[in-house]
Amino acid sequence: MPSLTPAERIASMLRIRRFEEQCITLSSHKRFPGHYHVYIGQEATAVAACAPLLAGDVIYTTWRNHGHLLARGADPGRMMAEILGRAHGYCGGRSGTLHLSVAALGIPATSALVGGNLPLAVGTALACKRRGSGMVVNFCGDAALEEGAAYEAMSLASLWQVPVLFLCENNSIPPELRKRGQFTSSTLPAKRLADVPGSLCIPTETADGADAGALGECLSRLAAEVRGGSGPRFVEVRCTRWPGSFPLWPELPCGPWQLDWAFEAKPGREDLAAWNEQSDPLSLYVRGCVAAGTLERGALQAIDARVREEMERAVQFALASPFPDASEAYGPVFAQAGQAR
Amino acid sequence: MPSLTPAERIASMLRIRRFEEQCITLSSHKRFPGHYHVYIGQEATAVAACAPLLAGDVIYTTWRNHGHLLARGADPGRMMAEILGRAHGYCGGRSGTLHLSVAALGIPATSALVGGNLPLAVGTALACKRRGSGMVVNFCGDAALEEGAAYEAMSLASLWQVPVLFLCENNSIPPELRKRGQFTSSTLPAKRLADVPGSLCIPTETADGADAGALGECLSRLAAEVRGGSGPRFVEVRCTRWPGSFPLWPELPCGPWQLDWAFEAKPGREDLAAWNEQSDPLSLYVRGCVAAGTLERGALQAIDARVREEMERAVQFALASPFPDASEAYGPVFAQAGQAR
Amino acid sequence: MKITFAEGLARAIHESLAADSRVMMIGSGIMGLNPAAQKAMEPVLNDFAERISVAPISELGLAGAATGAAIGGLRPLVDLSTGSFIFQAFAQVVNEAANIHYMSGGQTSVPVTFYSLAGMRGGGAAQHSHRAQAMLGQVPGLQILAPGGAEDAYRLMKWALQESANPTVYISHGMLFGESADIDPGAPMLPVGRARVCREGADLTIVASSITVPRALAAAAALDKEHGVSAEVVDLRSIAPLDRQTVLRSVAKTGRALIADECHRSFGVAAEVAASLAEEGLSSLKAPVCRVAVPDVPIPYSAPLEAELTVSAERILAGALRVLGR
Amino acid sequence: MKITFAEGLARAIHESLAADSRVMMIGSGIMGLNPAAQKAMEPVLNDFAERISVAPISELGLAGAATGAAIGGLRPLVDLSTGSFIFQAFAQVVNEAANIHYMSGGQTSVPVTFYSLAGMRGGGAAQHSHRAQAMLGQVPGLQILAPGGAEDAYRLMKWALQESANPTVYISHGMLFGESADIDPGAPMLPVGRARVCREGADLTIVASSITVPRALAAAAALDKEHGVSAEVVDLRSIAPLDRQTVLRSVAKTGRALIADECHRSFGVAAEVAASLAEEGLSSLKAPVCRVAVPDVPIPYSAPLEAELTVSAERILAGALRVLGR
Ligand SMILES: Cc1ncc(C[n+]2csc(CCOP(=O)(O)OP(=O)(O)O)c2C)c(N)n1
Ligand SMILES: Cc1ncc(C[n+]2csc(CCOP(=O)(O)OP(=O)(O)O)c2C)c(N)n1
Ligand SMILES: [Mg+2]
Ligand SMILES: [Mg+2]
Repeated sequence: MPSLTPAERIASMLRIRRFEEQCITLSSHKRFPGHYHVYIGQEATAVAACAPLLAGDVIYTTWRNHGHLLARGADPGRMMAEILGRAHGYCGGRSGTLHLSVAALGIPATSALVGGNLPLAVGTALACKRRGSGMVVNFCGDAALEEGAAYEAMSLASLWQVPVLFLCENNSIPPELRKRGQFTSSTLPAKRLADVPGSLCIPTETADGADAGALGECLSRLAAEVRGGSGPRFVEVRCTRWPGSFPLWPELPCGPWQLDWAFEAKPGREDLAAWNEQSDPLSLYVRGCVAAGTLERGALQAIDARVREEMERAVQFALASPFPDASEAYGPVFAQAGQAR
Repeated sequence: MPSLTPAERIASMLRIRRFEEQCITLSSHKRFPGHYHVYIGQEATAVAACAPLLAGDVIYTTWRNHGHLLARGADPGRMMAEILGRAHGYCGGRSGTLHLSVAALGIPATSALVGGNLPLAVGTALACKRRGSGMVVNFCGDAALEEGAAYEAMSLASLWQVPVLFLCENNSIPPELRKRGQFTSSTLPAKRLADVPGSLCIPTETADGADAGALGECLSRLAAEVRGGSGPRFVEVRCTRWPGSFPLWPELPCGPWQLDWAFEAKPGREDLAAWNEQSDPLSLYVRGCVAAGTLERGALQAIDARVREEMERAVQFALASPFPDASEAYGPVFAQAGQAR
Repeated sequence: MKITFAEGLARAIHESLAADSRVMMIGSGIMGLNPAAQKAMEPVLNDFAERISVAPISELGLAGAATGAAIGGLRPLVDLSTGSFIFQAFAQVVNEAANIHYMSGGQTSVPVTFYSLAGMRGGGAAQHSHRAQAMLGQVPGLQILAPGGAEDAYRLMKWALQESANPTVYISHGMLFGESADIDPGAPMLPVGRARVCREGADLTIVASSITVPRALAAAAALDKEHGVSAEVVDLRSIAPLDRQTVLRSVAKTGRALIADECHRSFGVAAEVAASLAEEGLSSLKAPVCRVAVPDVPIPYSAPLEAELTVSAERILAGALRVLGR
Repeated sequence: MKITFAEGLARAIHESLAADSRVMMIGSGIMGLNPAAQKAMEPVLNDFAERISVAPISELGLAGAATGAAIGGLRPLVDLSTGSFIFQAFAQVVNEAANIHYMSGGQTSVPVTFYSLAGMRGGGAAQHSHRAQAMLGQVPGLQILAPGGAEDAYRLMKWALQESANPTVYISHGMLFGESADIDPGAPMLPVGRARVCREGADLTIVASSITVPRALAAAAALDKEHGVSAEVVDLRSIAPLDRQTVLRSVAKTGRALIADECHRSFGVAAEVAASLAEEGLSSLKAPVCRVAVPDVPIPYSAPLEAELTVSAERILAGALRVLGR
């Protein structure tokens, strides 16, 4: 099974962070319409979840998909073009941020409905089981477990014993921090989210979304179990929500993330500083690597420079891409017979 | 809290059994169209569940509702008229067996959709909570827990802490006895059905549907807890399915139930004999009462005679009721403003 | 070869399972509670048991899983049982399956077939009698098949399972199971999306689909015999695509149109056909269009009440006479 | 008093909560993601916090619970959020709430209001842009309100919460929140089920509802100014009941009809209106009816693509000229 070096893990997390920062900047300049959701603070999860995947494996994600796509190898330029509604976006501008998909990378369809992707994932896992190869990772948020769709899907997965890993990213805002008008966060009356799939005889785990290294181990192990044919698994990854995502439209409270924040410097806002100190998987992992002597700050700076440059190029590519011709709106509604695999 | 004497309990169970036998007979004479479901073998549950209810309490039931309605005090004549689609049926022939309801008795709306009634029950319980009086009992079958509707409803009940008792009658046919083309029975991949509500922090119990006395105690206690304001409860009542309900259209394999079957006599078909011996709440309770000296066979015969006569009169009433005029089909689709409570 | 609607269905499923290893089933209650029709399914259940996934009562999950299985390379037929239960599955059928091809910019196709045993069936009452085809017609991306006889039961199911590349709702009807037809399995099928003129006529056009097809034919026969009226009967066969051209051509010839439809009257299939005539066929119309549909009332249980709302041959005939001004 | 659509909504809710202790809310995201509109809801949230039940993301459960609460004697307003999410709740809205009064033979009434923030909203894409009013029109037992301006936003919500005795789907529209009107709260309301002639005209009738009302009015103004055409605009106000009489009367006067509708073209609200004209207004029609509706395509994300499918004032105007043969 492929395994990531610390430098690779950091680069992969950093690519997500820098991509999302670009998104926020573009949005603040009103370069695209509609609501959107960033993945800052959850990077370790996408990276750890996608690392053990092979060609032919499938992932399903949600409205908060940018990190998952990047970790799976999607091109940030084509992603950003899609987010901007441009012709060179992966879906020709039809999906935008909400439904970003890249079939060639095993990301065939992205649902922006809470709980909507779990049934799809179970079905694709059934196809994997019948074919005898491949597995599915289904990313969902904590609210998914409030939907009957998720419950029915987990029940089917357990009944059919299909190879799917349900990965629930619990980024819930603790009740004391919730503001009126915010999306409600986890209002499921369960002690642990995992108790629900547990009641359906799906083996469950809980993992710390701030610990990139441990997550890597945990999700690789779970993927191997699922791939091995022992049925579905459920893991709740607990993340602490990034303060910049508290407002309805995400903000960069203190500008882009700075490498120095992993060390002696502090972001200049208290909530962000506390989050950076205790909960940011990126800062924590970087700090750990340097402390352990695995990587030097100079090497990290080089990685960051490369990533920043990549993301700036992605933005340029996206902005240079034309809007699709209006006639593109009319299709493709139906696939031609024979076009299906 | 009202409590039933053994004679009352037996009479109440027997009324249900004799009513259903009449149904089967009428159906075998093609006196009504469509599919229907009888409650034979589950009588103890309805009786025990309805005994502690007060005026103003509400029950929601399903396609298998006859027993619940009778236990709650519905008139068998008007019920049978409804089943036969007659004008004097409780719903004027509009509901038939599937949606039988009697608002005046707190049975406002009967859903024939698996899991469909749980959300309604939770909402009515919310109304009870806001009003500060009343409680709701929701009857469902084992398949309900396969529906997302049931899951969402239980989650809401737990979140809102409303006074509802979820009563799940598990009459599932064991896998080895299932025949092709039968309704599938409980295919939920849970060790106990109650594990699902348990995962949502609803206190749960499991009870034996064949033990009328113990059920009476159990359901009275649960109703008191719910009424006391300590939130929802879930109880799985395990019944062994009556052999006459195995075919798609119910049958009376050895004719109507006989009082003697509670004692020395045996029904002349092996499966029915075994069921009568081990699982029939009526035969078992009757036998127990006589063994304990609480009741004599003569008294039982008198009860049975009264009940039979009541049900014969109900059938006569129903058959004498005219079909509704065709014009009745057109309403009432909408209530008039002001008509709502 | 003479087959019934039920046999056509079962045969199409059997042949498709045999022809393509990607075809599979989720649930298998295709014939509802009809024992005679269930018999027709026995070869499928005997020969392909391992190609049928067991289905709990979880319509939403099953519809989504079937969609996901199609994405994963299978060609599933998922039994959504009684037509009314498609509402449990609506979010997945309407807002996942139907949108995926478009949302993905054509990257992903979803050859899934949703089987829906729809319609007024006698005693089904308000919650078990739905016909959702018109509602589904508001969903771009869905193909909606509504066979009105045994030949299409067979051919449209085969097409859905073996040829279609898109999500398809197959609207079956329990009251059609016994309808039979003589078919030549080797003959080519009238393409999907083409309506069938199943009876030629000169005086008015009766547009029908699903259960109203045999009833329209019966009405046409009676019109001929009892009233000397020559009615043309057009069977839509599919609700999406909807073959407006064949309807318009027929009405251009006859000058009069009646639409017999088992949907509720308002916003039903008949509404769309009538609207198309108001837009594109106005100059052909010698008389107002007439919809013979189910009144806007939930379906009652009692037999005489249900009969009152039923689109029967008699009501079609009476409507036709009205259109003709008689 | 001049109020916006959003203020009208919030005011109606506030007044209803104050007027009747049975009125309550399940969820409160009435204004979606619009911060300005959200401000209008603050009095409700401040004054009636204890009358609002917290709502998890469980549309099906919430819709059913609201229905059950109505059965239990309350008058709930349940927030089903973005219009597309009503599909999650469909089984309860369509097959429970709508049927209960009829199935029970009139024993039980269900005064519940389902709030649905429907429509193409700019960047909502395929899964967040639905307008389900035509689909819901196939459901006898539902009242479907579709206000097209601030006055009706206010009055129809008040009616639903305080007077209606039946399940009501209130179709709101995020693109209308800023529309304003001068209203006299004391004046009597045009009865529910009556369409409003919001502009009189002689040359053609434009039938509109919800978001197409202001656009139809804009088109009518431009028709007048730029083309000397006098267009009458009819705002349907409710989809069920549907006021066919007002439409027919208007078309009897103008002889020409265009229906501007944000549903998909096939099987949409426009189809039902056009069908009614084909049945009952044929002799009035001097030209084919014209539907200006959203093409049968899922809603794309990209702004120019979404614009291409939008029922804009310009498209309504162009349609009107076509109907007039210009
Ligand atoms: C069926 C449905 N209901 C409601 C919504 C609106 N909605 C979009 S994101 C969101 C919050 C979801 O929370 P969670 O699952 O925890 O994911 P997160 O965004 O926190 O990652 C909601 C309610 C939706 N998209 N789909
Ligand atoms: C939503 C829905 N799906 C399917 C059905 C068809 N159906 C009617 S009864 C039944 C079996 C239900 O089993 P269970 O809940 O155990 O109740 P029982 O009849 O055994 O008492 C099914 C599947 C239905 N009525 N509603
Ligand atoms: Mg979350
Ligand atoms: Mg059962």
